[in-house]
Formats: sequence, C-alpha cells, structure tokens
Amino acid sequence: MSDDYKPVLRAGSDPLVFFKYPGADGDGDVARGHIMATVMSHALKDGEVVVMGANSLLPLAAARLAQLTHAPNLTLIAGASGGVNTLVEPLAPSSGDYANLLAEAVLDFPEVLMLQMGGGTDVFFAGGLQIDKRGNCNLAYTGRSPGSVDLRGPGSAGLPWAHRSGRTILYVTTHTTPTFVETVDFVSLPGHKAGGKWREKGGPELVVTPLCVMDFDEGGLLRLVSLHPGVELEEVVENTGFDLVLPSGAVPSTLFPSAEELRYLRELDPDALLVAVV
Amino acid sequence: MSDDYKPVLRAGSDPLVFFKYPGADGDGDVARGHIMATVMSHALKDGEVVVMGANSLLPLAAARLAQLTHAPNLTLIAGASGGVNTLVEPLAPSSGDYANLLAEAVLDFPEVLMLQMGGGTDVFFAGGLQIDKRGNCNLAYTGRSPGSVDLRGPGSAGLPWAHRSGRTILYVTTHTTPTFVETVDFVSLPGHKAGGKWREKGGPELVVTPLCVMDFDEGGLLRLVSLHPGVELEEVVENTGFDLVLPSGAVPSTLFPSAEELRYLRELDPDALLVAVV
Amino acid sequence: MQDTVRKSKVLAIEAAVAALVPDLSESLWVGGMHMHNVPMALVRECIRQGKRFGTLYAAPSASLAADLLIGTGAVDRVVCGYLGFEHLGLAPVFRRAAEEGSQIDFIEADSGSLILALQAGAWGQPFAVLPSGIEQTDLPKVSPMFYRQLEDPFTTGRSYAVEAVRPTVALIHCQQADEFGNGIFKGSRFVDRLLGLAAGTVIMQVEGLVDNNQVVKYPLQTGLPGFRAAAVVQVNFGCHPTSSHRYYNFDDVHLRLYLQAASTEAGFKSYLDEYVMQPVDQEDYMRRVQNQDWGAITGEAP
Amino acid sequence: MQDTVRKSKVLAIEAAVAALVPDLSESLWVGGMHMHNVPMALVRECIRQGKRFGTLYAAPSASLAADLLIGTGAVDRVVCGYLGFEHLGLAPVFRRAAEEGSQIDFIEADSGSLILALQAGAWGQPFAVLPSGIEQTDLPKVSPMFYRQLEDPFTTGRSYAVEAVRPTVALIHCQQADEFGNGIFKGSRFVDRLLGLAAGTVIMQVEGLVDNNQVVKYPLQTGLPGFRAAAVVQVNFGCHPTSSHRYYNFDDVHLRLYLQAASTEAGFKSYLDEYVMQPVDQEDYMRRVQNQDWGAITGEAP
Repeated sequence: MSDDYKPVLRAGSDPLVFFKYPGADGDGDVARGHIMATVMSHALKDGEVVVMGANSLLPLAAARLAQLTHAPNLTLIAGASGGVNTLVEPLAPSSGDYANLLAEAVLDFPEVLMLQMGGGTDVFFAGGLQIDKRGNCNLAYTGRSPGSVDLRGPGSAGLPWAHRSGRTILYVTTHTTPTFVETVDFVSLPGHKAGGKWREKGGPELVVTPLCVMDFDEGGLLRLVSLHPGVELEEVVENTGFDLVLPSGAVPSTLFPSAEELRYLRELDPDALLVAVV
Repeated sequence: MSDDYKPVLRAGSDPLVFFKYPGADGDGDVARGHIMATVMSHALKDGEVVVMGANSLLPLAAARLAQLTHAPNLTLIAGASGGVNTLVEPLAPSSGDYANLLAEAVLDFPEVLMLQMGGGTDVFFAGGLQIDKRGNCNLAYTGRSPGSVDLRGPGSAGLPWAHRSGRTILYVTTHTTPTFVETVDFVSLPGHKAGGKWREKGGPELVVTPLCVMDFDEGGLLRLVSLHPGVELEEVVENTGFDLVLPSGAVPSTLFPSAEELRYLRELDPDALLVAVV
Repeated sequence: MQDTVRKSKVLAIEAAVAALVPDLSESLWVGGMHMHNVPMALVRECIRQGKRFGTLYAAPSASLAADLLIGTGAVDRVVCGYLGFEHLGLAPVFRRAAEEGSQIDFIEADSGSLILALQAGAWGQPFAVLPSGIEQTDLPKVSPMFYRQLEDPFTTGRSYAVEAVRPTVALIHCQQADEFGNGIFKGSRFVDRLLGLAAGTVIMQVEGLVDNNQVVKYPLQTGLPGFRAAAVVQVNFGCHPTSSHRYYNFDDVHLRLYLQAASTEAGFKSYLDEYVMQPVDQEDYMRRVQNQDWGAITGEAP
Repeated sequence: MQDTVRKSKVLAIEAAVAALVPDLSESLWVGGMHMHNVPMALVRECIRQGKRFGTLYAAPSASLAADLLIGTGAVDRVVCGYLGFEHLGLAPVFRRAAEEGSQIDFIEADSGSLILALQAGAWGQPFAVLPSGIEQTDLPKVSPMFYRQLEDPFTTGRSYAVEAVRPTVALIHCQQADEFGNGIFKGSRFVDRLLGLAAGTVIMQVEGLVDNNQVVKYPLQTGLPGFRAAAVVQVNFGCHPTSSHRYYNFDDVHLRLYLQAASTEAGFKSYLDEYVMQPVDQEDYMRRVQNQDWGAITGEAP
C-alpha cells in the first residue's frame, strides 16, 4: 500500500465507516466493544494462526491487540481481504477493506479457505443468527424448513469448516433470546454432541457477547464464565433462551482491559468503531 | 523483469546455453531447427492458446514466430516458467528460464496445468522417448515391464492430459527407429484408437522431425506429409520402425522458411540455439 | 509478413454485454467480495439489457449484485454460500424472496464447497470431494442434490462431494488492464483470479487502461492473463456503490439508501428504476447518486 | 505489556536442518522446477546430516536434488511425475536404479495427478478425482495403488482418483525473505506457493534477507506468508548449480560435469564426496566448483 491512499470521505458517511463516534474520543468510557475485544485477545495464544470471516471488527482488533501485548508471534489473517498480519491501522469496518492490505502478505480468498479447511489455522472466529446450548451456530435461516423461513440470513459461508480451522470463538453483538436458543433451526457450524464434547481439537470453545463470557462444560453445554462489569446475572439469564450452566459459587467479573490494552485499542481504532459496534 | 538482468556468463558454457554456435551467425545456412520451427508455426492458428512443456526451444520459437507473422492474437504459455506471451528475447534453453518472464503475465505452474487439463488451451506440444504409428507417445521407460526397464526416461509429466489440452503437435530432435516404433512400450500420451481417430478434438495431429512432417490418416495412422529439403524418402523409411502411410503420388517438399521467417527466427535466437538443437 | 495486427479487446460496455452475454446463459458468477471490487456497472448493464441466467452462484460473499439480480427475476436459481451486506445488514430482496416465497429456487450451500466446485471445474475434474465435517451440518440434508455421498476408494469410508462448477459467464473487475485484457488487481484478488481462469466467457471491467508496455514491464503484477478476457470495458467508478481497491472505498450512504429502499417491494422497484433502468449510461447513473462529490473520491493508482 | 518480542526464524543452515528435519520423515517435496530455484544447499545439508525420507515426490520437474537423494539411498520410495535434466539429458542415477534394479520403490505417476494430490492435501480433501483421460494411458495399469477407480455420485460414471498428498517436509527457495519468513519470489513461483501453503514443515532457503518494513510496503509481492516457514536460512548461491530466478542462471558446465560423473556408480560416489559430503559449508562447496567466477555471476535484485 502506498502512502497516498485515501479512503472515501463524504458527507453523511456513517460512523461505523469513516467518522469518529460522537463522544468516543475521551479516555473516560470503556465500551463493551473494548471489553469483548480484550476478552477475545486473552483467548489467543502466542504463535497461533488466527482467521476470521465477515463482520470481523472485534476479532480483528482482538488479534492485533494480542500481537501487541502477549502474542507477538501470532499470525492474523484478515478474512475476505486475504491480508496476513494486517497492521490494523486503522481498524476498518469491512473484512474485505483495502485498509487490511497494510499487511505482510495478501492471500487469494481460495487460499484462505484452503488454509482453514486444510487445518492450516489454529483459531477461527464466527458469529450467527442463532447459537444454541451446544454451540451449534446458524447463519442460514430461522424457521421450520427451507420452505418455511422466518428470518433469512446470509448463508452458511465458511462456518461448516470451523472445526477444521481450529478452536472456534463465537461472538455476537447482541445477547438476546432470539439469538441464544435451545436448539438452532439450522446447523451451519457444528457444536458439541450430546453426551460430551465431540472432538478433542477444534469446535466451539468460547462465546463472547456484550453481556458475558461463556465456555463449554465437560458435557459440551454452554456455561457462564464471567459477567462484564455492570452486568447482573439476571440480565444474562433473561436474555438467554435456555438454562445456561452456571459456575458454582459467585460469578466472576470479566477482567477489565488494562490501561495499556485500552491505549492500543484506541490507537488501532481512531474512528471508535469498537464503541459503535455493540 | 528489470533492465539490469544479466544471465550467467562463464568460460566453458555450452552453446546451447549461452554462446553463439560457431558459424551460425551467417545468413547462409538454414538449419533443420529453423525448418521445424517454421512448420510448427504454420500449424498454429490465430487466436489459439498454445502451451508447451519441457525442452521447448522449437515450440517456443514456433509460437512466437506465429505471433510475429500470421497469428498476432495467438497466446503462448511458456511451460515451467509460467510466462504468458513471453517475447522470446532471446530464446532460452530451459522452459523454466527466467528469460521467459519477459512476458505479459506469469502463472503459477499449477495454474498452467489447470488450464491444460481443464480445456483452457488449444494446442499442446510434446515429445517422447518413443512415438508409435497411432501417435501414442512414451516418456516413461522402454522395456517389457516396470521390472524390466531398458531405458528409463523422465516420466510421463503432463503428457497424459495432452488430449485435454487441445490439438497435440509432437516433435522430436532425432528421427530414428528406436524413436518411431510399431507400438510404444508405455502409453504416456494416448494416440488414436485402432479403427479410427478416437476423438474429434484433441489428440495428436502433427508430428515434426528433423527429416519430415507427418500427420494422421482417417484410420488414425501416421502418414508422411512432406520431406524436409534435401531429405530422401528412403532416409525416412529406413529410420521409421514401422510402415509409414505414404501420400499417393510424389511426396511434397516441406515449405522452406521465408526470408522474413528466417529473419525473425534469427532475431529471436541470437545464440543460434535452433541451429544446435537438432 | 505481419498482415494482421493484434486486436484490441476494448469495447463499450453496452456493446460488450450485447455481443458477449447471451440473452439466456446457463450460469453466472460475479467477482469481488462483500462491498468490494464488484463490477456493478456490468451487472446493471446486464439487467438493463434483460439478460437472464439459469443459475447464479452467490459465493463466497455476494451482496448488491445478487440482490438486484434476484429482485429483477434475472435468475432462476441461486446457489447460495453467502448473500448479505456484512456490517450493513441482511440482503433485503433475498430476504423477502426467501421468507415470502418466490419463483426462484434457492439452493443452500457453503462457500468452501462452492470454491472447491469452481476449482474442480477449472481443472476439468467432474466433481470435488469435500473434507470431512460437512456431514455434521444440516447442509447435505436440505441440499441432497448438491451434496452427494460417495465411497473413498482408498479408505472405503464415506465422503461427500459437490459437482464441478464452470460458470458460463463471469463478470470481473480489475483496477487496470491493457487493451488485450491483461488485468491488474491493485489490491485483493478475492476469488477473481481463479474465477477468471475457470469461467467460459469473462468480461472484464476496469477503472483505467494501461499500455501493454507497462504490463510487460511488470508481468508478475498481472492478475489475469489477457487471453481469458473476452472483452475489456472501461467505466469510471464502475464498482460504485462497492469499492474498487486502491481507487475508492465503498459508498456506505448509498448502500444504506439501497437497504432502506429495498426493504419494501415498491421501494426496490423505484430504486431499480432510478439507478438501474433509467440511467442511459454510467455518467447518468453517477449524476443520480446524490450528494456524492465524485471528484473528491478519485483515488488514483500509480 | 509487550513482555516478549517477535522471534526471528533465521537459523544457520546446519542448525535448521538438524532441528527441524527429523532423522526419518514420512515424505519430502523439494521446490523449484527443472534447473531453477531448487534449494540445493538444503538438499546437500540433509544428505550430509544423513536425513532419510520415506517418500520423495518427484514432480512436476525434479532434477539434481532427486537424483542425489536416490543415489545416497536417502529415500525409500519415489513417486515420479518427471525426473530428468530437460535439454541436458536424463537423470543418470535414476536411470541406473531403474534399469539395473535398486532397493528403492519407484511409483510411476504423472505431474498433473501429483499437483492435484498436493492441492487436495492442502484443502484437507481425502483424495482428488481426476479429469477423464488417464484411463487411456498405461499409468493406472502399472500403478494401481496410486490411481484408483470410484463411482461418480452425480453421473454414476467411473472416474480415477489419487490420494491426497501432504508432504511432511518441504524445502523451498525464495530469492528473499524477512526474518519472520515472509518469502519473496523474484521470478516464477513454480509450484512453491502451493507447496509452501500445504506442507508440514517448510524450510525456506533465501539469497538474501530484507527488512520487514520492505515486506509491509509491498505485501502483494509476498509469495509465501511468514507463518508457513519453520525456518529461514540464508545461503549465497544456495541453488547452485540450478538457477535462482533473477539472481543467477543455472551452471550448465557443472550440471554436465555431474551428468558425466554420475554416469558410473564410482563417478557418482566421487562427485558426492567432493561436492556434498566433504564441503564443511557452502563457502567450501563454492571453492570446490571449478572455474566459476562467482563475483561475475552475482545478480543483484533491487
């Protein structure tokens, strides 16, 4: 990328695209997007190869934050753009954005999928219309059958191959009962099987929402790990459409981003997309 | 390719690699390599996509000559290098030579094979250890079986897919009875079936040797088309290990390269590799 | 003697679509991904000329082009890996068609299988076997004609496979090309190199033309060799409202305008009329896009 | 806090081979084609250290590296698409082994099927189905374990397939790389991008190191992303006597010297001793290559 690249700037552009989110400049408030990105960052290990699909503001920020803090040898593949180790300067709203080519290498998209499906990656980030208690994830449609669709989503995209792409971290930007359902209407991304986790490696491992962090218990059921600062257990329970496994004892509070982490996130994200996204 | 590229030059290099062939500078003699390249050039049609494998001095010169004369819209893919429409300035001895990247595009080698096998090319050039009367071609080994090998060749390379790559032009730099055999010991490149040509499109169409030009009759059998200037019919018959189909009447003489064709060939080939190759 | 000269492939967009895209093609695959490098001017021209396509492959990340083609009934069948507007929302016409029913046949698929199918088509393979895992999703269940089981001849285990795909027509955007169709991507190539090497008829839309000498000077930069392009059409801002990598970003205001309009059938019709059917050419289209300062977004690539 | 820094992957060649190539690996695929971009210094180092490999994939165009590995008995099995010296002649050690018999198992194959097998391995596909046509050759007959028939689930016709290949070790030459393994090809990439994305352990040999800033400045040039390289080894003239695109051409005099020497078993042994086993390092090797004016062939890439 040469130095003369300028993104479009036009009157009326949305904050999620180009402009500062009003009031997001100050150091005062920590947005839930910051907390989610930090949680996701902590879940990444040094040396891992991390890949993400569409709508990847949060994992993109998380992976870059991990590189800047505890995981300097982590590799990040920025979804549709094919950018490898994009510097995230700045964070851009679309996974296919040219901004992601301020990077070390650029893969053709078939190569990105090839690495994912061939086991060449360690961590995959995904979201969906619905997530159920076993971590099955639906990006196709809700409703009883293909002939009786309530809500048509975009389609299963690369989700069927998530478990081949390594540990899967699920994330959503709304935590509601339509999203967290007992059983998904359509399995785009396979979760854990009844009676136990269905594979040693790969498959859903963590779920990060605007309210809380969840993982899976030994039986492969979704379990609350921590509540984000200011969130009450009640709020999570009410907005989850099934009986969430609760930790024994008091529910911990999600670790607040450190001052350094916040500084990095704000540097990476001058347009405060992380504030607007959740 | 930048302008500062210099090939290796060292004492003792072979004329086929870097130096002028002694005495090849003059305009006087026309080498058999010139005649063969010209014949092959005439066999190419404007607009075709032409691909060649290893050892492709002759087809490379032929395809470029065709572009410079009757086929300006011909596309040439220079074998291993992946160079598309290399300018052949100058002709280089190895199909993978960096010189072939003075070109319009460079394909990865899997892409070259993909185009060949997927039907994305029109003409394929090939040679072999043995060619038989039906145009079967052997690049693997001669001998009775894998356990009883007389001469071990390099292997079948891309030859099994020749008929998928379009019309196939076979060429050899020696015309002898060990090369032209009744039946090949191993079919690397399938020729015509007994009882007729086995496919409408694709498959061997022309065979060019230092002595003559041959095609296939309606029964799919090798047939003499023309003798190169100065070659007697007897010489061809003696050096062919089966009964070659002869044209009715006198055998025509292979068209001599025109003055313009010779000029182009000499311009493309300052090191006179075409003089040394046959 | 050189009695002919090499022919330019440069055509006006109307002429290219009229001459090279049949009135009814078997299948179509549109290049780019999400809101990037989508050859929208070509798509609008196809719709304007009433071109129809049996099957549209909506993968790996189809967006506005697919939504418009569905809304105009230009396609009979959509094989769907992903069709949406990423962070901007779901595809409104696709939603309505799927939720309320339509004449169009939607085949539920996934992007990985569709890319493997395209690759198999390019190689002349009859089908592509899939890695294990698809059997754990609902895809083979709802699309049994698309995903079929076979026996692995090496392990005797069962695998799924998808039939090879070879799009009859591909529309592809390169930032630059020479007159012979040697296309240059100034940013991501997405799936477009594979698509361009695989498809039957490739029409290439570009921001600008460059001299062939420039192409020969940097052959490693050429993203698509010229012989694959049936025609090259030069269109200013031809990807709008999607981005053209390095030249301009996507126009989120216009995309949201579309999403808002197309949320009703009537709104979609009036969007279609205003921005697709009525414009006599790209300049006319550009005039109709409101409040856009085209001069200010002219990204020039070196 | 950034309590760790990003690790360099640069290692001395001896250390890289000692640490990263097991004494006995399942399989090996050497990059480059014909007499170009073959990482000969790595191959010689593997032989010197007595590394052994179950299967060597000799495709699409293996030459000196494969001949040496066969001659030293470093491989048990060779799957052969092409092994020769192009315009310079046939492979002398391979010839002798095949014609006179040897402990090594040679599997007759073809380059197209082997590339499809490698691609299938990279995608995690269990096998690759082949385009029609292979049944008209003698290959399935002599290699029935390599080429196997199966039923096409879409047409119920019969096709041939080859099992996926995933080389345990790949040796690849890039002209340049940064310390994190981002490799740059200054000319043809041959099969090396696919190979580098597919293989288990990739060791990357380079002519020279460049700064990471340079890589980030031109990311579209990066041929192989850093995470695929287990180690980067810098060796002067490391491809000799094969070429390194843009840096130097192949040394036909030395290649002919090899072909001449290796035409007898004794000659091969003395070549091996002089140029592979005895040299203590690449500089020593270079001193032993006669009449070569190394300074004069230093091609420098920008």
